[in-house]
Amino acid sequence: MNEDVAVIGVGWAGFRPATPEVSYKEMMYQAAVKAYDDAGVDPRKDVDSFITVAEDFIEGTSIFDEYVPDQLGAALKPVHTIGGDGLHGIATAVMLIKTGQAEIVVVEGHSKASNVLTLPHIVAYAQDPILNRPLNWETDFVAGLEMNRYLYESGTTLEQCAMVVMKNRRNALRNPLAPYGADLTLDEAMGGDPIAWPLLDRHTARHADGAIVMVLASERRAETLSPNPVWVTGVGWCNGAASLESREWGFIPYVRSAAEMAYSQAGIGQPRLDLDFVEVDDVYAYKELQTLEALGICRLGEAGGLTEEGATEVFGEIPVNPSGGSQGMGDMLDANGLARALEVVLQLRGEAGMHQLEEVEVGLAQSWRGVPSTSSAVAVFQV
Amino acid sequence: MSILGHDPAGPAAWLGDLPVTSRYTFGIAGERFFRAIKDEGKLMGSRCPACDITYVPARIFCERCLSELNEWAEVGPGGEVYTYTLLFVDKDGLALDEPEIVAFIRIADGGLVHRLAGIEPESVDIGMQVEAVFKAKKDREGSILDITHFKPAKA
Amino acid sequence: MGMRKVAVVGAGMTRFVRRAQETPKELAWQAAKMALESCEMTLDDVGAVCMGTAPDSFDGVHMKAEYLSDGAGAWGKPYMRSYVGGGTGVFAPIQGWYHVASGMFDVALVVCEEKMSSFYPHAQAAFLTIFDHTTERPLKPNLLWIFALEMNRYMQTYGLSKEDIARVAVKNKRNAADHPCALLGDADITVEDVLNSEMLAWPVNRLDVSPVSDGAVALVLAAEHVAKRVTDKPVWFQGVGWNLDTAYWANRDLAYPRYVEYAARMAYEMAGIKEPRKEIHIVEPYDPFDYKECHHLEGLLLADRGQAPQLVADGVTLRDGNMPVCPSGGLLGVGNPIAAAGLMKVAELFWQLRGEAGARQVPGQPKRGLAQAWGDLMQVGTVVILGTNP
Amino acid sequence: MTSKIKEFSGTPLSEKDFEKGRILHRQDQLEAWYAWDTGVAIRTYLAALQEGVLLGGYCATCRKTVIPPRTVCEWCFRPMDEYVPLQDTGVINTYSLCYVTWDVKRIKEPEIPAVIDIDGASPLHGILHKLGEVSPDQVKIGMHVQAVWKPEDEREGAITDILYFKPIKEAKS
Repeated sequence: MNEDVAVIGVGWAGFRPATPEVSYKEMMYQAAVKAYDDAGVDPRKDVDSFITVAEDFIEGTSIFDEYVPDQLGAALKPVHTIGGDGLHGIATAVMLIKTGQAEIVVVEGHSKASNVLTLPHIVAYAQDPILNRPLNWETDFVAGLEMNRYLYESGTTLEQCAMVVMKNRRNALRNPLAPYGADLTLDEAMGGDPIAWPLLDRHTARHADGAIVMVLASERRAETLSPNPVWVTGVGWCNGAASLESREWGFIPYVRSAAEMAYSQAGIGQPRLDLDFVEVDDVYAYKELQTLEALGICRLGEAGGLTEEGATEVFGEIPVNPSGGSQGMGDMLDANGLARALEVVLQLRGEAGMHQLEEVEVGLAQSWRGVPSTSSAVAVFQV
Repeated sequence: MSILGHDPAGPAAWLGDLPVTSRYTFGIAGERFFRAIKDEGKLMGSRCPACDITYVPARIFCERCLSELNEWAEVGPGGEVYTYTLLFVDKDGLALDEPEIVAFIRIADGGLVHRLAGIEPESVDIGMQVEAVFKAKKDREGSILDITHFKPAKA
Repeated sequence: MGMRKVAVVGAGMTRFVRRAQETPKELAWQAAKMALESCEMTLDDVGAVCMGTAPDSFDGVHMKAEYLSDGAGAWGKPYMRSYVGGGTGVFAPIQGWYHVASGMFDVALVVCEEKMSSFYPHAQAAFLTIFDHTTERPLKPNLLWIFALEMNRYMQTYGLSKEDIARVAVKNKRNAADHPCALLGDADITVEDVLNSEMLAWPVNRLDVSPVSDGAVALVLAAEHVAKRVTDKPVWFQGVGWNLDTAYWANRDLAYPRYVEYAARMAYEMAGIKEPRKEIHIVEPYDPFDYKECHHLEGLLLADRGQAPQLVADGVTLRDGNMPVCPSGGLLGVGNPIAAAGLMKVAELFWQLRGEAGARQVPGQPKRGLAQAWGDLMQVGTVVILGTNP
Repeated sequence: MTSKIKEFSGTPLSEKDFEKGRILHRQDQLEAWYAWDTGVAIRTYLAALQEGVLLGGYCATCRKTVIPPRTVCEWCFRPMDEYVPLQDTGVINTYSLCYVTWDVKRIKEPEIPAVIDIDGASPLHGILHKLGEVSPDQVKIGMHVQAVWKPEDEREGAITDILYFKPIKEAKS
């Protein structure tokens, strides 16, 4: 690799079920101005390139890219959109810096999910228009199919999925950014209505609004600008089968591939030992378990047990989603990866406050783009 | 007035839509696959000899090696319930009258996502054999809905 | 800085048609397969896949890159979609470039696809929603408005006539008559034909506009050590640039695309180009409307402000002129499946610089070419400079 | 390699192929509705429109008055200072005579969209709107125009509270 890359500034705004007092532009600005202050950079002078992650139908605008530059200080600068998760944005920033053509790159992701009135209809438009969409189903059926096969193959139980919900929402109680903190009993976490059985409504994260901006820099600039750079030592991303008809249902090989790519860059041979904590996708509670297995933190079928034993608690052997994850912080759509990464950065800097983990040096963030996609990204951060 | 403040008399939110109306062709493979359903009540797969995979529904390319697939053959109409779910909600977030049994039915190396009927939800098992139930030929129009559902296969 | 060198080693494209039978996935596959076969590579050789495709409204699929991924060859591979509206087709190869130049991958497959006919009854309606949802969309604007407004401002500022500009459409549609994939090639078209075509939105007539189309284009990009192994004639990335102006488009000068200039300057600097008019031998600027070619030549600093139409009139930009512009036939002639059309321009440079453009070949063994695209709310410039020397 | 390739893929269809059922196809429609938060600046802009005022924003660093107002200046990235009521008159920066609606229906009498540089805003700072009470052949770039507002009780805090802009009859001197 040509050049090491670090996160030198982070900023955020929102992280609430709704943010009615600000427009999406104003929310992005709030996050951006905070990130630039944190990094000590002036976007008009110092930043070489800007990246945002967004999807048109979520924004309600065709070519949302248009509306990105102004509130990021990016007008008349190199800006582009990635139709991906925030961690794809991080990976893009890393690549740009490693070319040697850019030294400081900004990544932005946001969610105004509260503004989207018909989200399930929009998500359904991601289904294959010929093979799947005529059946007229709410797209969570894809998660139901996947979850059922995963439980079948791995022996994971519904109770273990409920424990993920309990853990993450309890973690959220100690995270001031998380709006969905709660102290649930097992009965409560097992109760409520099914959406796509075995997937329960309570095992599905609620949405949240928010914006996150990160400033990344080359080694040379990071060392002069930042007292506490967090190094991005590995990034990986991968797609699986696009169609429902040709994918594996119990296992998520694209998460494994994305992780292997990141691990090989970061020199991680034994993820469970080498990583101090992880922040992973948990928009559906079972995904946390399925993902931990795909990340190689444990073998197939072991993640439920680890959760039951408390190994993934903040005080456990390998804390998982100490932030509260999407269950606790809210599903922020394509900003989810940046929300996970934000927690990793704050933890590694020792700035996580009430939920600060002790002696952490290496953390991982992972994201998935939601149903019906098979797109995942992974980033490893280190101090 | 300073731009730190706003005039509360203005609308807090602006309501609008993103109008998209679409017309989709079925494609080179889809045309042939769905004509076989419509005209002959047959399910077709296509095989990649290099990757040793039979795709169902048939497609014209192998997603693993991008080869063109020319070996088409009839598959099914039976398959195995590889996984299933009970869907309780519609796209407006409302409860369905009856939960729908949605299954991925594995056929050759692919399969179809479709509904199961003629069986109680609690009797469905992963691994059970099912078969496609087609509409009457005169009612078929070339659609995934030409299959009304899958039902348990006769032993 | 010891940057990794990146070359284009293969290219493929579908015909550009008004309505394709193929699904978007199938179009992407056809182009990707052809590109790989053109350099005798297989999908196993590909490290990452980059997708360029414009609004989801066209193909009518939310997160359409995810839907397109298998056709593009992304099964089990690192895969991302870049998106800068109409500028996407020239951005996607930039995305491919940084995948390889970063050292992260040795080979990247770049695929651009658009199936505009899926937006039915008419793809143009998709453009209503590019405007600001609160302050502009209630006026029911359409795409023609912004082009017509910009074209009128451009003509007024420099005292240009419609005839001056119609010559661009004539040149490009004539050039396209030699392109085997072209939708609107016409060897016999005249300026009168353009001026007499149906008035859409003054000053824009039907033949001033490129056609709505379906199609896909793909390129194979490789790092130096791979490129030299797979071909005797790699075509090298010499410079890339991109730039996005403010979204407040009614708060800036519409007569001059300074974002194109900034993108061009970024690319020229990287390529070490001091005198672009002398050092660039072929230009493929973005020409969705005929005046845009002129506008962009000026933004690219290849013509003085307001003077690009004179270059056309003088024959400088003909295929055998001193500075051939859109020898492919451009969007006006080959067709405009948005992202695919932009990548077609980069593919044209690849073929031209290798001397493989057949009836379209520019004489004199060109050594360096520039492709540019434009998009969003008259706001994005994307520039790629390719050459025969690394 | 185009010169080496003889056959290109891509299968063209005609509209007749659909009409006559020679080709399988399916239609669908996206149900996508939003309630976009207007936020600080645009909410105030809309409130002002309801009052019959075009509201700008002033950046003291750039000494620029822009419209619509925004909370941050995109050029200096400093917070904007204050709202500034502008005139409801302006100068045509550019215009078109458009014979096609947004959904591609042909119309006989053209719509006349224009960018109108608003009086009181910095040079080349305008808004998109339409022109009215003017015959298409009379419209000129540089023409001075004024907003024609909806009656006060029909305004709702929207850009459409202005019906259109019409030419100002210059007093004969």
